Amino acid sequence: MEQTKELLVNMGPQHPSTHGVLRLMVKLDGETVTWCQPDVGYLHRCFEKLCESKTYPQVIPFTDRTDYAGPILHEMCFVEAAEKLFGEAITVPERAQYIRVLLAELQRIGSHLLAVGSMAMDIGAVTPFLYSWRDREKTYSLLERITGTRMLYNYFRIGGLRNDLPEGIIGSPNDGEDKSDQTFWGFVNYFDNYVMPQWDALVTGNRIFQWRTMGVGCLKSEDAIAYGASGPVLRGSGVKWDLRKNLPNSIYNRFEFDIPVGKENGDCFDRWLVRMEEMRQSSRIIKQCLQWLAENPGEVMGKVPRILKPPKGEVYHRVEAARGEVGCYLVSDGSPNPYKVKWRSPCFTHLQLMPKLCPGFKIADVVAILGSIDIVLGEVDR
Amino acid sequence: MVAWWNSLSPVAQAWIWGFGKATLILIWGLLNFAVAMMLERKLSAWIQNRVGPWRAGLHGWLQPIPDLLKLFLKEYIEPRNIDKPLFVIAPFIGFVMCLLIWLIIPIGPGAVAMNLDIGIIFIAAITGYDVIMIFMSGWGSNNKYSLLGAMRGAAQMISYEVTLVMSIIGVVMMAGSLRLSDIVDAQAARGPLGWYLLPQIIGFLIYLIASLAELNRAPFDLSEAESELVSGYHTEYSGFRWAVFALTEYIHLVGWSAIAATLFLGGWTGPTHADLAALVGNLVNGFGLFPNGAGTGLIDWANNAAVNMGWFAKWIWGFWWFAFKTYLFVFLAMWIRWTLPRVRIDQLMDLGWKFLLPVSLLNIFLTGILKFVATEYHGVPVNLGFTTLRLLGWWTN
Amino acid sequence: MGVTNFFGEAWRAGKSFAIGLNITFKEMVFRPAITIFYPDETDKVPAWFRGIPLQKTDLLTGEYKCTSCGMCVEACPVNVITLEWHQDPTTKKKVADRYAIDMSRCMLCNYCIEACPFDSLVMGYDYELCKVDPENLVYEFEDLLRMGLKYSSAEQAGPKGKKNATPPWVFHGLTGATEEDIQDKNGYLGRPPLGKGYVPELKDRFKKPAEEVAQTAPHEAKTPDAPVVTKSTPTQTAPVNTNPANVSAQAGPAAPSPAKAAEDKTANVAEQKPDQTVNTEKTSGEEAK
Amino acid sequence: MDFLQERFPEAQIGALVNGDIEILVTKDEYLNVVKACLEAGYTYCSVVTAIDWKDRLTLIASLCRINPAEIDARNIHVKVDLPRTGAHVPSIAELCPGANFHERETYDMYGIRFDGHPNHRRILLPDNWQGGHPLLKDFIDKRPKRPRLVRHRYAE
Repeated sequence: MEQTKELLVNMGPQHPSTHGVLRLMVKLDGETVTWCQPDVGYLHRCFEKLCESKTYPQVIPFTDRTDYAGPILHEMCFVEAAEKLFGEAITVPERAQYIRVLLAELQRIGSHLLAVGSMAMDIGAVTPFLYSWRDREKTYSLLERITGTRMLYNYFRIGGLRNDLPEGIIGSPNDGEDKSDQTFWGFVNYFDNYVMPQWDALVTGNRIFQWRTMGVGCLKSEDAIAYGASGPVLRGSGVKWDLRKNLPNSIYNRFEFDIPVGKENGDCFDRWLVRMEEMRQSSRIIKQCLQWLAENPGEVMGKVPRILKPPKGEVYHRVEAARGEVGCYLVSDGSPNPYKVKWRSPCFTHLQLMPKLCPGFKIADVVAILGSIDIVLGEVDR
Repeated sequence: MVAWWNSLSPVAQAWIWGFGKATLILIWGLLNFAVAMMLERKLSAWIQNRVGPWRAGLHGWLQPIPDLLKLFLKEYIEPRNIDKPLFVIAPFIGFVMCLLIWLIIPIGPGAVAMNLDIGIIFIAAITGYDVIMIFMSGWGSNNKYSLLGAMRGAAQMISYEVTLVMSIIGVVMMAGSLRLSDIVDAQAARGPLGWYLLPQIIGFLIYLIASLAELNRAPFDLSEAESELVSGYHTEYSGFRWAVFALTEYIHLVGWSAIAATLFLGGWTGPTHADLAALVGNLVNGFGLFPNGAGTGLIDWANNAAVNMGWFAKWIWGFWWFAFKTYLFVFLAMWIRWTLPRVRIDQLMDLGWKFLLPVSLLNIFLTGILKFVATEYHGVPVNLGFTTLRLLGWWTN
Repeated sequence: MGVTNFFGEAWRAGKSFAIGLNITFKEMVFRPAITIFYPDETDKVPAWFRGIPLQKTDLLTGEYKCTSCGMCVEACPVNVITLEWHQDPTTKKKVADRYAIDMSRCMLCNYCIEACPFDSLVMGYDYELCKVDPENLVYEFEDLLRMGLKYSSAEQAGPKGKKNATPPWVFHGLTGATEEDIQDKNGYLGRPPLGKGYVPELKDRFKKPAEEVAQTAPHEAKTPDAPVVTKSTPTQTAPVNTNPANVSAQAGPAAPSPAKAAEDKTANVAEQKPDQTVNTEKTSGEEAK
Repeated sequence: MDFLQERFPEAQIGALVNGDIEILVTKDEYLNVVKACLEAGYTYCSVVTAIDWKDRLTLIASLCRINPAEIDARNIHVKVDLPRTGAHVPSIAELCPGANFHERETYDMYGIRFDGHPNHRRILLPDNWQGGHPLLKDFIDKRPKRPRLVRHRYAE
């Protein structure tokens, strides 16, 4: 007797739009997805076990390698968690805090540009992807001038920063596009006046893009909370929750910025809009940082002992990274090596949403949904 | 030579002539492939602030030659459990069909390989084989992505063929013939404003969208959507078989652009050097405001040249205008491809069946009504509505 | 999509496509390509760029700065630095037998540079570190010194040999060393390590007369024979450097001859003995602080 | 926290260095404590993990309240002491779907079984992994190590 069977398709580990080595097992009824299950671990390198055999400063370069698209924010999480363990023993100079926030927000712009660019490419628009990389390279050039490397910075230190900003990198507020890869002001002006309007007109306003993303991958706000979503995914579902406001780490409580939220039943387009608006807010924070930094020179490294031995204790520190809440559960037993490091990565948690979001949509929407929750496999697999 | 040719039997003449034309078409197709592929790569590069291929030849413009050489030398990879006859034949079916389009396209005054009186029907007929190519390759590959791509391709091409033919019917009604050279002649008689682009603007837009879908080009490249189905129906192809798919795609693109140029932009018709000289003469004369010797002489020379123009010069001009218009459409297709995202399969079907088909039917009705009005009230005193019609080229006198 | 929305949607879509096409057209026509033709021209690296870690030479004395203290080995998170040493029986100082950096594992984190108390390591600008043979990614001490010549400076250590006032990660600037200077002409690749008295073969323009050395470094407690060290060691090591024994097929013409190499090595050690003591006295002054 | 103190008087309640609340409960009460937290609005599961103290394992379920008006929001870390081998606790993945992957990871890394978990498999390591649970302190990696690179020319 003839019967119809569901088609089980393995998307990945080698697939153009799984953003790395993610395997999505998808059951299809025609083109419609009936079941979806992610399979992760292809990039697993036991980062947490590795950290247990390293000293505290030695862990910092490894935190870069978790989320390689936004490493500064992950460094920030670990460094601040370690500083929390030390308590009063280590104070971070104010200038170092400002530079940390400055770099973190620049990194957020770069990371979101990657996210929106790759989401546009998943939906089929190749050109915006290359524009996003063009502009993201400028953030990398700036970070390279400060830290010495384009991608894996190892720049934050427990108690401060490795070095101060180089001469002339802040620039003047009149810097235009010609200096966008040399000065912060140049980049911010270029970004506000050229990049964002271009994105709005080229992709956000495009009707095909809206057809593809509106009403796709809807996530109710209570579901988003229950499934542990954070960052743009949570805010895209209409929950006004941003750890920079609700649990301010570093000196985020000194800055003026808004938290964009989507609608109650947020779809891919809401998440897209949240990312777009967050980039604008990041540029706002950068401007405030630049004004402060131009006026206040000073030390960037506090007094720290030569061998870092935090007192016994546990800490769970959370930072709003580009993709959501990055948490570091750090346990110290008084030795120079951390007793335990647990890395709570947002993308790992967000992948739980795939079985929830995908069924009922077409296979083309799976990649759109995956693009809208923006995973980085280095962070998922750790 | 002529004597030798006349001494041959008519059957031999037909064979030699046909063979020569086929060779020319093949060469022309391959040439178009090279140009269109380079144009695609360079255009995408310029749009994306890159430089594109740069090493082979001046600024990389000879890149297709090493590319094709490389593809010739590459290994043919065959997955296990493929349906081998289908897998092997599929690319070549498409290749033959995309070359067949060139049979009926007039590329100059009288320069057409086969002046079929059912030209447009012929095009619609051979387009049907593309579905077979896609489905054979997708089914034969023994790959789920290929199968999905083939399903999508079949559904998409079958639905858009209907729309495509419907959008052309308006042109056919206006020209009164299915023969492409007749359509070109009809447009030539009406002059540039009367080319069917403006009178048939609805039909033209629908043709544009539907031919993009028919060609599997972005934003309708669903059957090879590289972000969902790895490469769609040609996922498992490699080496020269894959190259034949690429050849098919680009020759098809140029072929459809040529049809568009023929149907809507007047084909090979266009101003010649005589017309240009007359224009310059008129400018010098100030359009009769201050006639002088130089201007009048130029106009006289132009009139002379127009009358005495040889067939070779006519062909050169015809070919130039034909190629120019064709590549205008090629450029348009590429420009659209590198700007827009891809639609989804259900949206594609909605667009085809629920929007384009009704609108193209509406276009047929509209064309019929306007044509009736234009013939019935021929010679009626001109009022505002008729002026509009005249401006739009409905009223030829 | 109702009938009322039918043409409205078409209009909106068409308008948005026109806007998009306008943008891509403007990008195509008015904005130049940002491509860097990579193998022909390379992107400029900033002053603090972190390429391969290298060993510096003090161009004033011509000796390498490394004292094989092992701080970089401790600091390295991925254990790429191999340091084998033995204690000199007479001076009780560490003498390096082998110092190598395995660049196949190095993640360029800069910790070794920061850990170095003698400002001996530097992050070079070289970032094209691919090798056909992964073995060649192990950079021996001689390779590091040779490549580090470009980044070495003629500055002296501060009073009592303490480390420089500038933080170690601040870049000291390029010397005039050219590509020609740092080429592996003498076949350092794969050579057994040399003792502390080793002096890389300096070009004349890096050398300074002995008097100048004494003048510019008055604070340094030098033995009277210190100038002799500087002068005699190049002549001493010169035959070693030009000897093609043990040279790889890649680096030099001759095939390795173990017997000759062994002979050479013993001769080298025997010759170096007296000078080495002098030399280590100097470094002991440095380390005493 | 007051509501936990009232309902579970035996539980030890403390605070982490940064001010987060930790509550150490017995295995039997674990599910009740989590339910109480969920009822109190702590519906967001930040993380589930464990610590290997060499004599015992401590399971940590970290819950958070998403309240946009709240500044300085603190987590509640529900902790359970478990034996090092054969530990099993009730799963909270049905109550709080966000704990699903984290519980799988905890099983993967520490060998704690979660009763009633909807998809109780390894997640980061391969399904056929036989080498044990890596984050236990006595884990020995039996896989061959990558040899150090040596230049053969040098060895001559």
